[in-house]
Amino acid sequence: MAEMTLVQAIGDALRVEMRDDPDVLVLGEDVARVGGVFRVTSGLLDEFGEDRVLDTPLNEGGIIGTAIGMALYGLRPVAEIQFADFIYPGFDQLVSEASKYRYRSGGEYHVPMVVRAPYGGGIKGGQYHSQSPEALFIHTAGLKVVCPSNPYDAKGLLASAIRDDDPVLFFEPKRVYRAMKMDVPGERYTVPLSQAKVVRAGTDVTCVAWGAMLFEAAAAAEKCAAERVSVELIDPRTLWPLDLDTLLESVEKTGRLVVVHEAPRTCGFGAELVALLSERAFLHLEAPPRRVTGFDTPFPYTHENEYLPLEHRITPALLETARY
Amino acid sequence: MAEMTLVQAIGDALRVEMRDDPDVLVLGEDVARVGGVFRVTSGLLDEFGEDRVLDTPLNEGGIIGTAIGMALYGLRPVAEIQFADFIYPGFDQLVSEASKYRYRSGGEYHVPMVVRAPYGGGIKGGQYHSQSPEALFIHTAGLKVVCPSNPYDAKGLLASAIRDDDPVLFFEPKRVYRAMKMDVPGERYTVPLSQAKVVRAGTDVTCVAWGAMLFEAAAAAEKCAAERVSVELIDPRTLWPLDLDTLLESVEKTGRLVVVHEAPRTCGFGAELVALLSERAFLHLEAPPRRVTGFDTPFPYTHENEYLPLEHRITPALLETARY
Amino acid sequence: MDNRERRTTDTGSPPPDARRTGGDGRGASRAHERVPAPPRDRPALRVIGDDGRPDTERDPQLTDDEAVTIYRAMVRSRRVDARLLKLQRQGRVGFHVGHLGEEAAIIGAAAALEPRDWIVPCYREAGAALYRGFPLQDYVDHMFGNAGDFAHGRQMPDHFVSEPLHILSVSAPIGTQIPHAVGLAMAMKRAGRDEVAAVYFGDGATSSDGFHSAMNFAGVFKAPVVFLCRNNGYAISLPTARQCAAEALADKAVGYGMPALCCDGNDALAVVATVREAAAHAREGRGPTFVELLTYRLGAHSTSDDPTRYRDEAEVERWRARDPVVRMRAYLIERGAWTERDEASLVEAVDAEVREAVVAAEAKPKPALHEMFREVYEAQPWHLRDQERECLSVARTKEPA
Amino acid sequence: MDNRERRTTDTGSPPPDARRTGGDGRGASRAHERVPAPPRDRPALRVIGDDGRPDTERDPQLTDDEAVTIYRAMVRSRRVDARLLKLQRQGRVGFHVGHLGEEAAIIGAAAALEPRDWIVPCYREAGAALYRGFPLQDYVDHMFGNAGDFAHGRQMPDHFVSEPLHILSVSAPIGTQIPHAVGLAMAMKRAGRDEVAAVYFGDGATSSDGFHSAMNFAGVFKAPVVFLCRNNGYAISLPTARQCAAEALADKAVGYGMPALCCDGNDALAVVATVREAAAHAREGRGPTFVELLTYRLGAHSTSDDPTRYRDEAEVERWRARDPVVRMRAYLIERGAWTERDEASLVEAVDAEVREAVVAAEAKPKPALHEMFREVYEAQPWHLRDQERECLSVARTKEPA
Ligand SMILES: Cc1ncc(C[n+]2csc(CCOP(=O)(O)OP(=O)(O)O)c2C)c(N)n1
Ligand SMILES: Cc1ncc(C[n+]2csc(CCOP(=O)(O)OP(=O)(O)O)c2C)c(N)n1
Ligand SMILES: [Mg+2]
Ligand SMILES: [Mg+2]
Repeated sequence: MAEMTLVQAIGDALRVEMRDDPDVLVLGEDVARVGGVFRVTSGLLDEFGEDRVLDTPLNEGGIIGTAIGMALYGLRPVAEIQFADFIYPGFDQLVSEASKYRYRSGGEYHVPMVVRAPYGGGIKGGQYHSQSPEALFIHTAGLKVVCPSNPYDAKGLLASAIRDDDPVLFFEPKRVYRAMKMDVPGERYTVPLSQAKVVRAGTDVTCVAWGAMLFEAAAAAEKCAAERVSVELIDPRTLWPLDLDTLLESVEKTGRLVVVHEAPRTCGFGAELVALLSERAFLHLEAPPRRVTGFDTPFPYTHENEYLPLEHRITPALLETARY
Repeated sequence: MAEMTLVQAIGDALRVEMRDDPDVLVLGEDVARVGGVFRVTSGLLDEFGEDRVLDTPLNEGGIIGTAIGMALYGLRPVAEIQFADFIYPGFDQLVSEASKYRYRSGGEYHVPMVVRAPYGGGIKGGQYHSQSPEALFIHTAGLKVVCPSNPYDAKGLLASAIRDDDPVLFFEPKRVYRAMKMDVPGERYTVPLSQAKVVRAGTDVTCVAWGAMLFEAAAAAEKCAAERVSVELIDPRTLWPLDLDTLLESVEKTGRLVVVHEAPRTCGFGAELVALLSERAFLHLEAPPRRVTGFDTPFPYTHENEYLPLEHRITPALLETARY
Repeated sequence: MDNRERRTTDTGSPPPDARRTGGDGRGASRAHERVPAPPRDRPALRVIGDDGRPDTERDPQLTDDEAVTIYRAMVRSRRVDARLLKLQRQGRVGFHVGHLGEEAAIIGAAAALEPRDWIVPCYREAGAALYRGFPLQDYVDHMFGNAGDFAHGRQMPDHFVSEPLHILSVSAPIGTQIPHAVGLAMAMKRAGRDEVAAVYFGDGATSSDGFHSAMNFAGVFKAPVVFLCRNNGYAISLPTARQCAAEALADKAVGYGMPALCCDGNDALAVVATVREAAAHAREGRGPTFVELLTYRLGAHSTSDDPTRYRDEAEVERWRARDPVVRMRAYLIERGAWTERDEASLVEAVDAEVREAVVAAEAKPKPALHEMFREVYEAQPWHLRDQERECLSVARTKEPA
Repeated sequence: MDNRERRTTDTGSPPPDARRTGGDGRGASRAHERVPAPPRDRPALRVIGDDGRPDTERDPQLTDDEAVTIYRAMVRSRRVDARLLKLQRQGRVGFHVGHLGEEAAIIGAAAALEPRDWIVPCYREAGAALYRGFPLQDYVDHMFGNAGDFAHGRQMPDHFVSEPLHILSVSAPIGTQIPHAVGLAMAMKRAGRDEVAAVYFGDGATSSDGFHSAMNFAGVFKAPVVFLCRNNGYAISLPTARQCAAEALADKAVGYGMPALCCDGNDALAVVATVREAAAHAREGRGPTFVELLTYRLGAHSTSDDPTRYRDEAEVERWRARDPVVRMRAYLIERGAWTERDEASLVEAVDAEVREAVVAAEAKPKPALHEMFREVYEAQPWHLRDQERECLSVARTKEPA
């Protein structure tokens, strides 16, 4: 056990998986010599050498495309995209290639690849260093999407993602990167994919949040408790394929749903959650489902904290929903 | 007035807009000499010359990126992407550049550009000639997304899109390209953006469908009528920004909602419609909202007609929802 | 503007050169390895003369058996192609991408590789797969998208794959496969295996993003890749000269720090010699090579295309006179390794084989409907289980019991 | 492998050349226009010698006034830069991209253009905007993201724009701006206007998709573009030699059928001469030019970077000795157009100007919150109206009445 930040826990997951499996390697812009712009891959070059920790030229399609080729050959590449906002040059490779390879080849090939990317707001990064593009990949059949909220889960989920035989997008909430420390085992362990976690049990309203917003939702739940509203807070951890049962069970109990995410509201993953639960828990719902999200604008610089769905926006939504 | 197919009506819209406004031009792969692989731009090269009808090299990012540059200079480029499935190499230009240019430049620049693309199933095109990526662009703030279902609307909507000062994605249902003829005025006219159309009035259940699926939904509505279930069928025509009022009014009346689309279900535009109407018409809803959609798999070749949400899948969904 | 007259003024200190100073010294040494001059200065390699006699100096020295095997594969692929075009016109097959006129480029390149090497195809290289041993029945089943199709009818015709033969899966987007070859090659290099990855693509694909990133990564990582650019004159309707303003596509190699080779792509021996040279270069650890195969698409782009809209019959005629199959036959006959009788029995055998495969394919049912919901992921998640059930419950196509 | 010895066997008919036959003849004629040899064969242009004296033959013959204007802009931009770095360290500005050492490349290129020409910047060219007349107060307001910011605090610092000055908007994704310049240039050409589009980007950006498509489109459409590649040795931590295996980035031009020019990017006169030549070429209707400006980033990549992790102080020292500002000053003094007194009063004036701008910027409030919801589209749709109301109703930052 050691106290680790999210950055350290993710780096540790890479280290222990690379030690255990020589087929695991890391590639991306600035990941080797400087250990990535957030230092997640710091120290890996020294331990594993240039063969397994590769600084690449500046082309995300090239990073993801060559990683696909490596995966097809049997390696388990972990590609870093410097910011989720810069994943779009690699979009074609993810959506046209990685996601469809197993299916279209009748299972002859598969792509055991992880694409890591810091995402979301919190560092005053403006339009191009703050985006949350998870919905785009959830909409793409054949991809898995993981989003840890804390160091322990991050290490275990990344280990599962690396060992998974399908392409996994691993979005890291950069607002949490150094915001907290947590006890994390030094050895290898996994947190299974597609298992949500009930972070706080409650009875009046179900709140679903992930990544950095989980902590804002938790703070809101705390405020609600002071107002005698009991919030059940769920972290899906893997966004897709979703652990729907855990969410369904909760909403059947509380009859109320509030989803929180940083991405723009329209066609965000919140829409899917509201749709799934409206369809499947219709008779249990006692209040309109609510979404507390980023707005349908590009991500702004100065007013970042007004754009983000922080506690001050979540609390009233929870209270109003609970009291509806 | 002349009888026109969808292909002809879109070509006609381009022709009349280009005659009227010398700043309108067309570019894309194979659009000039052969008039596009679906012949939509047929005849334009002869009338307007190489300066305004440009065959480009094979790079969608280049097509959209240079179109953005032209638009910034004051032209009104209409770019053709040969199939919507091939828009991904241009995704970065659409999502990072076109959509954010007005906002980030404080309104100093804007991008009056249209990107046309045939989309959806119907020609046994398999995984890469059948996709319906509208949700990806609806999720991106700053883009408009239009999807005509018939020749008359197509001509008028394309005229509006070309004259609009924002970037518009114009998705053309290739399954309808030559499937029907319709009287279309020869002169210029517009169908306004963001106005839905009630295609069939009804009282028991609201059905929202667009593009080629509108006709399947209409067939289903007809079958339902035989079973004394009255379907109100709405074609949003512009998917985003949506004419929510028309949908809301209908659902408040019928209390029931079925959304039909070809795209995969998860995080499709259907999720957004269900979410919007669940949030805003909660007290009116008398049955769980339903989605009849493409499945969460890549688009298959042989079983295309089982993948698509055709009449035989829509009818039972409408009946069950109406009788819930 | 003439740049060549430019000179640095001689004022003492050396001109600044960011290439040499930036970094760790590794880059510095690499910057001194001179790449060959761009191939603009060199004509394309030809081996078989118009009289069927080879240039002895450039002859790849194939055995009779090797040469005949290549020729047989060329004829076979041509007849399969012709038959599929007919089936498509009859509405029995949905779509086909022909390769008439490109047999030497496609099969010659495959023949220059070792079986352990990997082939990364685009959609026009069924001939290469058949050459490698892809069973004709499997290919024809795939063309029909029937229950025998390896991919359960999930892909359009001509999107083959073969893991046992080290052939990656074809997809339609142009250029996306090129970086995969580089990834394979980087993995081979790391594993220290004596393998090469060869990737096919067209002239149009040189404009794609995949081409740019793949060429650049291959150069930087010295990956053992052979880039096989089938320059067949057109990308659908766009002639190569409007695809790119460079004098030759092979000129692109220099910008990525790799050598280029250029050959007559209608001359099977020239293709073999050239691709062998490139593969040997890769195997020696000297990195990638860009190979431009100058050929011509005699037929339509695909069964959806009408080439009379964008090119003259006269041009096609000129190229028909350079038919790669005719040329290879003349060579073999001149060499004494082939006779008219051999030809007749080959044609008969291939036609019979194709006929049988088509009969068998047409007798097979559609793939099971549930296959539509499988292999999206390794294990089927709940939502696909649900959707499979939903689909089967309303399906008009009934599942076999 | 040596490709240069390759010869076509002389067997009669000409070697097939798909480039010449494909198409409508237009391409054919273009294929004969020879592009200049790649710049590998030519050293980079230098004008100012170490003694401050210009190579008279290559001297762009600036008037005293022109030369002094450029120098003043270089000094001004350097001092603004230094002040912003300090403000960032003090936590008063959120972020800054410095340009220490690249002033000659950035400002020299801007000075070689006409005011009617368009500039398409990346994030490191604030100096070019200031040179063109972008008001310092506007720039500083933008750096603070305050109510005076043209973009209402919507973008990170250093993402300027100026429509009146024909400067496009900066965005962070690398290379995406490059095709915009080509689109502008195609539009200019169509309009028959005597304008040029000049686009700045770094060495790293040559690997981007935007670079590849833009270079290719520019070549094919003969667009009046000047590609300004500031090769400053690094893309964050990656040295140029690992970004690309080509011997020189300028080698890339040949693959797109366009000429390249290469110059000492720390020599303002060489930059002016080179970019003028490229711009003249474009204005004469002869199409695009790729210009490689060899320079060096003396500071960190941005305020988020620590360059000691990836490069030696010794290397930086070597480049510090080639400081472009010092060099230009030596030249002006040698020319008799500048004195130490001029220098002192310039520094004093600039510092005062910056000080005032910062004081004014810090006095301004944040942009109005409702600006977050405006200008996403031309007219505000219902959902943004709703969201604006929702946001204002719970905002901690209260809107001014
Ligand atoms: C990204 C993308 N854009 C457009 C297309 C449509 N398309 C299919 S083949 C083709 C031309 C390809 O030409 P080339 O690379 O020369 O190969 P060839 O067909 O001549 O063998 C085009 C434009 C596509 N498949 N993918
Ligand atoms: C598509 C994309 N990927 C990654 C980044 C992160 N990033 C910002 S600047 C930079 C390096 C750019 O280097 P270069 O083009 O040489 O310009 P310089 O900063 O040296 O002026 C990188 C990788 C980005 N902005 N965009
Ligand atoms: Mg071609
Ligand atoms: Mg740089």
